[in-house]
Amino acid sequence: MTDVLTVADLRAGYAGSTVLDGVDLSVPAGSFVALLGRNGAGKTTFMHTVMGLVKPYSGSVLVAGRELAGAATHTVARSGVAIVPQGRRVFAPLTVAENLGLAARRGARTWTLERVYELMPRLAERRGHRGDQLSGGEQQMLAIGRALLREPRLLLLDEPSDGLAPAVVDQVAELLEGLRGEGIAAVLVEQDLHLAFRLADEVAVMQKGRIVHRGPTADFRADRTRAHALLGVG
Amino acid sequence: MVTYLVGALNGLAMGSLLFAIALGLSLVFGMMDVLNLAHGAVYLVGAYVAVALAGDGASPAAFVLAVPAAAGAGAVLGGVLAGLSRATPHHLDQALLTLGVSLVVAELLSVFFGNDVHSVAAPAPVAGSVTVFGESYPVYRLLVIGFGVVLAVGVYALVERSRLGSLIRATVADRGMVSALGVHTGRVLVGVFAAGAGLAAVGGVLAGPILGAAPGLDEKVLLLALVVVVIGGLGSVRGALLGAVLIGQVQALGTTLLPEYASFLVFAAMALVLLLRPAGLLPARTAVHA
Amino acid sequence: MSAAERTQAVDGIRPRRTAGKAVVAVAVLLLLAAAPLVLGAYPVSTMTRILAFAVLVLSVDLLTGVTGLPTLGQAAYFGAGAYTAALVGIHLTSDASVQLLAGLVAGLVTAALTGWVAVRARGVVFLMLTLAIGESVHQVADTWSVVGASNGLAGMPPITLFGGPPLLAAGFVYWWVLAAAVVVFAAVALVVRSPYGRTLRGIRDNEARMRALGYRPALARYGVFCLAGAVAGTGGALWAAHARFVSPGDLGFEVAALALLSVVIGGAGSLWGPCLGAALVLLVRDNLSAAVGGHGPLVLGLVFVAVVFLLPRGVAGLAAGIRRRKEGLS
Amino acid sequence: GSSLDQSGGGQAGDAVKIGLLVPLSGVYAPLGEDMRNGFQLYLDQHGGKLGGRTTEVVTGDEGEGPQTGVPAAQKLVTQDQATAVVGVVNSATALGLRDFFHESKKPLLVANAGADDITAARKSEYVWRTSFSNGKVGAPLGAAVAKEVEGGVYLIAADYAAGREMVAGFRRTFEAAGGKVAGEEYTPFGKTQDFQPFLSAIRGTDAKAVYAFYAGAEAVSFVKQYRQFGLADSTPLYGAGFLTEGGVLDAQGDAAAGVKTALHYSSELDTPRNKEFVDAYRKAYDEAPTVYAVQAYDSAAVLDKALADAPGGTGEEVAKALAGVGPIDSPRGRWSFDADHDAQQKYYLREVRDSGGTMVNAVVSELS
Amino acid sequence: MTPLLELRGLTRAYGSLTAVSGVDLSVLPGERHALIGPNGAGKSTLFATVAGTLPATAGTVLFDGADVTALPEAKRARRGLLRTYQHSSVFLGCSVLDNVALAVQRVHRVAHRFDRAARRFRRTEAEALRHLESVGLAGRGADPAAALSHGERRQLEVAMVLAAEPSLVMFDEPTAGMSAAETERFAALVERLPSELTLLIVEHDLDVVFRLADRVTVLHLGQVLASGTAEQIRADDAVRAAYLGSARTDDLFTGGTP
Ligand SMILES: Nc1ncnc2c1ncn2[C@@H]1O[C@H](COP(=O)(O)OP(=O)(O)OP(=O)(O)O)[C@@H](O)[C@H]1O
Ligand SMILES: Nc1ncnc2c1ncn2[C@@H]1O[C@H](COP(=O)(O)OP(=O)(O)OP(=O)(O)O)[C@@H](O)[C@H]1O
Ligand SMILES: CC(C)C[C@H](N)C(=O)O
Ligand SMILES: [Mg+2]
Ligand SMILES: [Mg+2]
Repeated sequence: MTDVLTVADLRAGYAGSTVLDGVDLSVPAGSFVALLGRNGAGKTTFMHTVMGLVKPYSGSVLVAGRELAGAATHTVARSGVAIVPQGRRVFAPLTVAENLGLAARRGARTWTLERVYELMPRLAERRGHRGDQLSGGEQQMLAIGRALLREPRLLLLDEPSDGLAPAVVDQVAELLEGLRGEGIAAVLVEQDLHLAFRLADEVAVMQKGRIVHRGPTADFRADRTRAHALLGVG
Repeated sequence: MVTYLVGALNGLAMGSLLFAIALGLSLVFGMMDVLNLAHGAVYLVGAYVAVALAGDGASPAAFVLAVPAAAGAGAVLGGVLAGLSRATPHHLDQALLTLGVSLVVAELLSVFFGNDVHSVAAPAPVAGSVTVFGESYPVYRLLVIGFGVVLAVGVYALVERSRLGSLIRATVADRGMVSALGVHTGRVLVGVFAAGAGLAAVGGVLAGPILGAAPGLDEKVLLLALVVVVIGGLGSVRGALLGAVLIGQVQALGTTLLPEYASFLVFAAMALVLLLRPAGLLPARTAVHA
Repeated sequence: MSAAERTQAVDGIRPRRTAGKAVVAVAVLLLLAAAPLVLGAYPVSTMTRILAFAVLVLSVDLLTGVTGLPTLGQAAYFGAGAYTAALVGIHLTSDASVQLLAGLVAGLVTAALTGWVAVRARGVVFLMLTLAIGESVHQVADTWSVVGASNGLAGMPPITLFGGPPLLAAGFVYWWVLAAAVVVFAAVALVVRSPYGRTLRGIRDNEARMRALGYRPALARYGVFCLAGAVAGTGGALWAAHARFVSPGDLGFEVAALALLSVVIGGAGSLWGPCLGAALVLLVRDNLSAAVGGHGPLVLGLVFVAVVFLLPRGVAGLAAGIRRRKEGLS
Repeated sequence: GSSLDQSGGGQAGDAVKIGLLVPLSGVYAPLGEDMRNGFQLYLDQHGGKLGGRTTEVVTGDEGEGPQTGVPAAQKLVTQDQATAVVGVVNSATALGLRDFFHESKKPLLVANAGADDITAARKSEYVWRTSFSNGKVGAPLGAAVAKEVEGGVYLIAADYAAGREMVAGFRRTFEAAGGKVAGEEYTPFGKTQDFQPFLSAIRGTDAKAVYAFYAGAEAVSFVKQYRQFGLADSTPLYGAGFLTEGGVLDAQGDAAAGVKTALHYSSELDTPRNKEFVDAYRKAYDEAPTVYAVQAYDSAAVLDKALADAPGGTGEEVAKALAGVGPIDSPRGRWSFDADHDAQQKYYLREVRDSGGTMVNAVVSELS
Repeated sequence: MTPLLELRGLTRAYGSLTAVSGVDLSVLPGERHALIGPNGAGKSTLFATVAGTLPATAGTVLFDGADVTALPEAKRARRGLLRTYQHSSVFLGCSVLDNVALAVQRVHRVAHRFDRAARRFRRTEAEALRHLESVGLAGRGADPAAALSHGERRQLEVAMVLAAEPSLVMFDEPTAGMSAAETERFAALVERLPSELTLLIVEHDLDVVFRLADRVTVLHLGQVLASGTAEQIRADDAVRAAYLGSARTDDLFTGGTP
């Protein structure tokens, strides 16, 4: 099986400071990799660098075999990468319908507005509401819907369960499991370990801008002591 | 009484003109979040295009030709401004940048066209006056009113009702996320900027027969356009229209009623509106944040 | 660097660097003070004007850089100070310190009277309201015959100090203006570093949050507006002491705009940066224009564009960048 | 030298430096260009010498007002060591410079700025005016209009000192000659682009004529709109000459036809002296001279005489010599300084007429 | 005991949408009260209305026995009624320490002093530093708040609100975005808070809720669905249907020692 995403020796940061200090990570097609780590470890920076929102200092980002390190964000997006960003970042002045309309592609096959509304009826109810008039959880749903409409082959999910009520987290989990079934690959940054473990085929742990652990989810779950040490719990 | 009616009519004409000029500023400002202080200079470019092509007013064709020519020149300038303003996300820096460009453009214009005052004659068929309410009134100004109406309807439909409109508004709100949807935001930025500047330049042509072309006109026009935009609410087409009509009336009718206070009227009106409605009369949906 | 050390650095004052900074400050002061001894009348009078203008620029920085309120109206208070000082000079006393005080009070009072209109707004709306205030005050000066209307207020005798002889020579006037400007600079610097300065920065960054913390931002903003008015008025008095002539142009849009631009060029929020910006702007406007055949505005425009590209965070940003780079190495 | 004393030496010997302070930038720049041309033409006609000395001209940019004009003048005097300074368009600049020249003991020849005070309340032995004072430009027309117009006259001007002084000057002689004022309005200076409300107001009165003072862009707008709104046909327009002078008239074109103004010069003046001047000016600059060019030209002529009488070349000497220059044989006619150092001169009634496709200020008569 | 906070029929509508609808709620002094409910139930709106950010459409807010419904936000904060924001709302251009110091200096009544440099107000500085340490940001004091990651800003929010010396704090999803380690630190911090400090917590992390809260109120469609002790709520079927979904009882880790 080929990798959808192969990141090698990626270095990036802000205004001269280095946050990502040589990250290597690959995501096989159709599989979910959970990226875990403490606050400030560099997870979001990693996602943003892959997406082209942060320019890397050096290193390589291959998406389906194509080198995209340093490429413009829209180029990355057009190669089939979509992001559910941390903090949702829905378009505040646009209505729900407009938010989704922007992401919708002409001639979409799998993901249409109707399907998104069907999946998240709450969004349909709030169709005419502006982005900033939604509750936190509603915004999160909108952000996910927006990313799906791009019909990505690689989804970057930066804490998708952030702010979602448990029942909705379940729904999202089911939704994402469905996606995996459809062959979409994902990098999943998640603080909710229940969700992360449920979805991810593999777990990677980031500390201070480096990947310090990488392995199948089951292995990770089997060694509580090591996991706790890696995640700084306990 | 008749004086007031003519005043009101004239206010409409000036309002239409102000709308055409302020609209571009409002779009770039409200939508791209860039305070384009070179807007007045772009206007002046349009005015001088009119001087160069249709200064004598003899041929209506030349005047008509001046409109696309000015739009083109303005769009190019707008594109350049868009490119430059990407250098910095900070509002004040952008203001500094566009002001710098505006000084350079105005200075180049004065090198090419001299410092003298130029006037533009209205195209011959509409250069005359007709009697309105018993007073003679220039036909050209009546024409300007009609133009304002057409422009208002067209732009409203485009910006507030189409996907393009929501794309532009989204780009202002979060450029990064729009590009993450696969959109080349640089193009959106350049497009809006170019369109806004093109409008300003066209405004320069249309205002030519009324305001002429002279060094320093850029600042006056910029100031008025800013007032209109702020009164109307940033980034809103309807706001720009309302603001322009209001300021047109304040200038025309207000001056007729209170000539001694003519120089305070515009600012007083603005202060009053902003005190009552700090976000302007019809703020764009962009303007509010949770 | 340990946590404690890093937190110490919050004020931007690290023990090690304080000494270095003080040395630089004293050296600059000495150089400035020595200028009249070596320079001719014209350069010294140029420097005097720059100093007075820099005081105005400081007041703009207080509003724009520190509190986040971009203003185009400070020239009004600058002008109020200048006119008042000139009137005092013509009708009451040539004592410069009395004129200075009068200018300060005039700036303060004018700001207090007009500021309540402006401080309710922020951003561009604030900009436009201050512009409206500035233009209205300008209009008054331009048409009010008591202050000479558009012809300006002339006939102010040379200033005296503490009962001394009239200071006719440019150098002595310069020393007075320098001394006053240094005191104002120190006062503004203190405000910026004080808890009140922090309050103002908080308002700049997130007013809603300030309210949620129990602050009344409107009050603090009104306070700083009056303070800035007083500073601008002081600058006006210094301007008048040197020019001995005030005209409506001194409180016009151009002065206000140049002051704001100086702040942007210098780096909003820093104090010495905008002062350098003030020097740059005045030098280009006044000293370069004839040399380039009246195309001063062209040069000024190019300078503006260049600053944005070469010094993205202003002159002060350049220095900060160098400092950061050095630290990165050490 | 240091800045702690007030020095200002003379320039004995063969060469002399003259400061030319005219607007090179801003709205007054066209005037500045004309003045520079006029001054240069005189120099060129006289072998680059004034008072027999090789003259170096140092130019300063006056800009739009005292903010730029005053420092520029200070530079000419203290840095460039000019013996005298010529120019100044803006009245506030001239008034702002008065004390400086008075105290530095350097002569300032005001070649345009019109504020009455310059040669009245605030006159100085170092400040001389080769142009006009506002009140005196307005005055000569008053009696003439009172005679020509049956009925009231409406007064309108830009709301600043020059406008008010011009109107005041006009009004004084006009009312003295039995004229009746039908209304008076001052329009925001530099801010009025659309005169419709004011024109409507004029129509609302029973004015039979209008007297106006505007210059520059406002003059163009006013005169053009005066015609567009149909007033030109019913109500004759009078004004101070600046209403239709120079580039302003070119921009007004046909709209200005029939406007009558008073000024101390017109390029159409039918005198040999003027013809010769106009020809020379046209040859050098390919356009007709304006009053601004003549004022600067005459300033050079005045300096030519004064410098010849100032062997030491100090400011005091030149100032003293200025008092004795006597009448100047100028393209505008002979004129001399009066006791207040202001130009004592003839005024002409001019009317805008078409002359072979271009509009000119034809001279109708001399005004007393 | 009189409740510290009492809501009577509190209602807040956005146009035609009534986000909070006739909520009655009382919170006793020193109580740790959790507010849970599905997304869009109106929890954040309730907080904003209680804090005074949004005016109430109807109903009353009693704080410490006084009717504060008409009081502006700042005045309520001065009385000790404070809240954190669901979306971190910090002073991005200020240093991390300044963020906290802003809260402290208001309480110390020195916020408008300009006679001395801020660092000379030692008590204020020390206090601010202490609060930073308590959330684990001590090392970041000099950085601009804009340089903090999402989770770090959440921590800063907590420090800021505690530094304002509240008598009632409303935490809006404080641990959202915090990593497991930081969540643990937060929970421990809350447990260490003086017992007279009253807390109202909105939280979707039920581990945190049930660990910290004495009482739980469930909001649904703007109305109170249930209110009671943690055990009662856990057992409530209606709550389960509306909110909890499939309870996650499976163990996180399958092997190793705890
Ligand atoms: N400014 C607003 N204008 C209009 N409707 C709004 C606004 N803010 C929130 N709403 C609506 O009010 C309802 C309650 O929102 P609120 O933010 O209070 O929910 P919440 O309980 O905090 O949800 P979450 O757990 O997702 O944060 C939602 O349906 C939301 O769409
Ligand atoms: N805009 C920025 N400028 C400077 N430094 C930043 C910026 N954004 C993040 N950082 C720093 O980079 C580091 C990594 O941040 P990042 O957002 O990638 O962390 P994260 O792992 O996503 O954390 P969290 O779990 O809190 O979201 C942090 O130390 C943060 O302080
Ligand atoms: C006629 C004008 C050029 C006069 C000039 N504006 C002045 O101030 O007097
Ligand atoms: Mg993150
Ligand atoms: Mg919420």
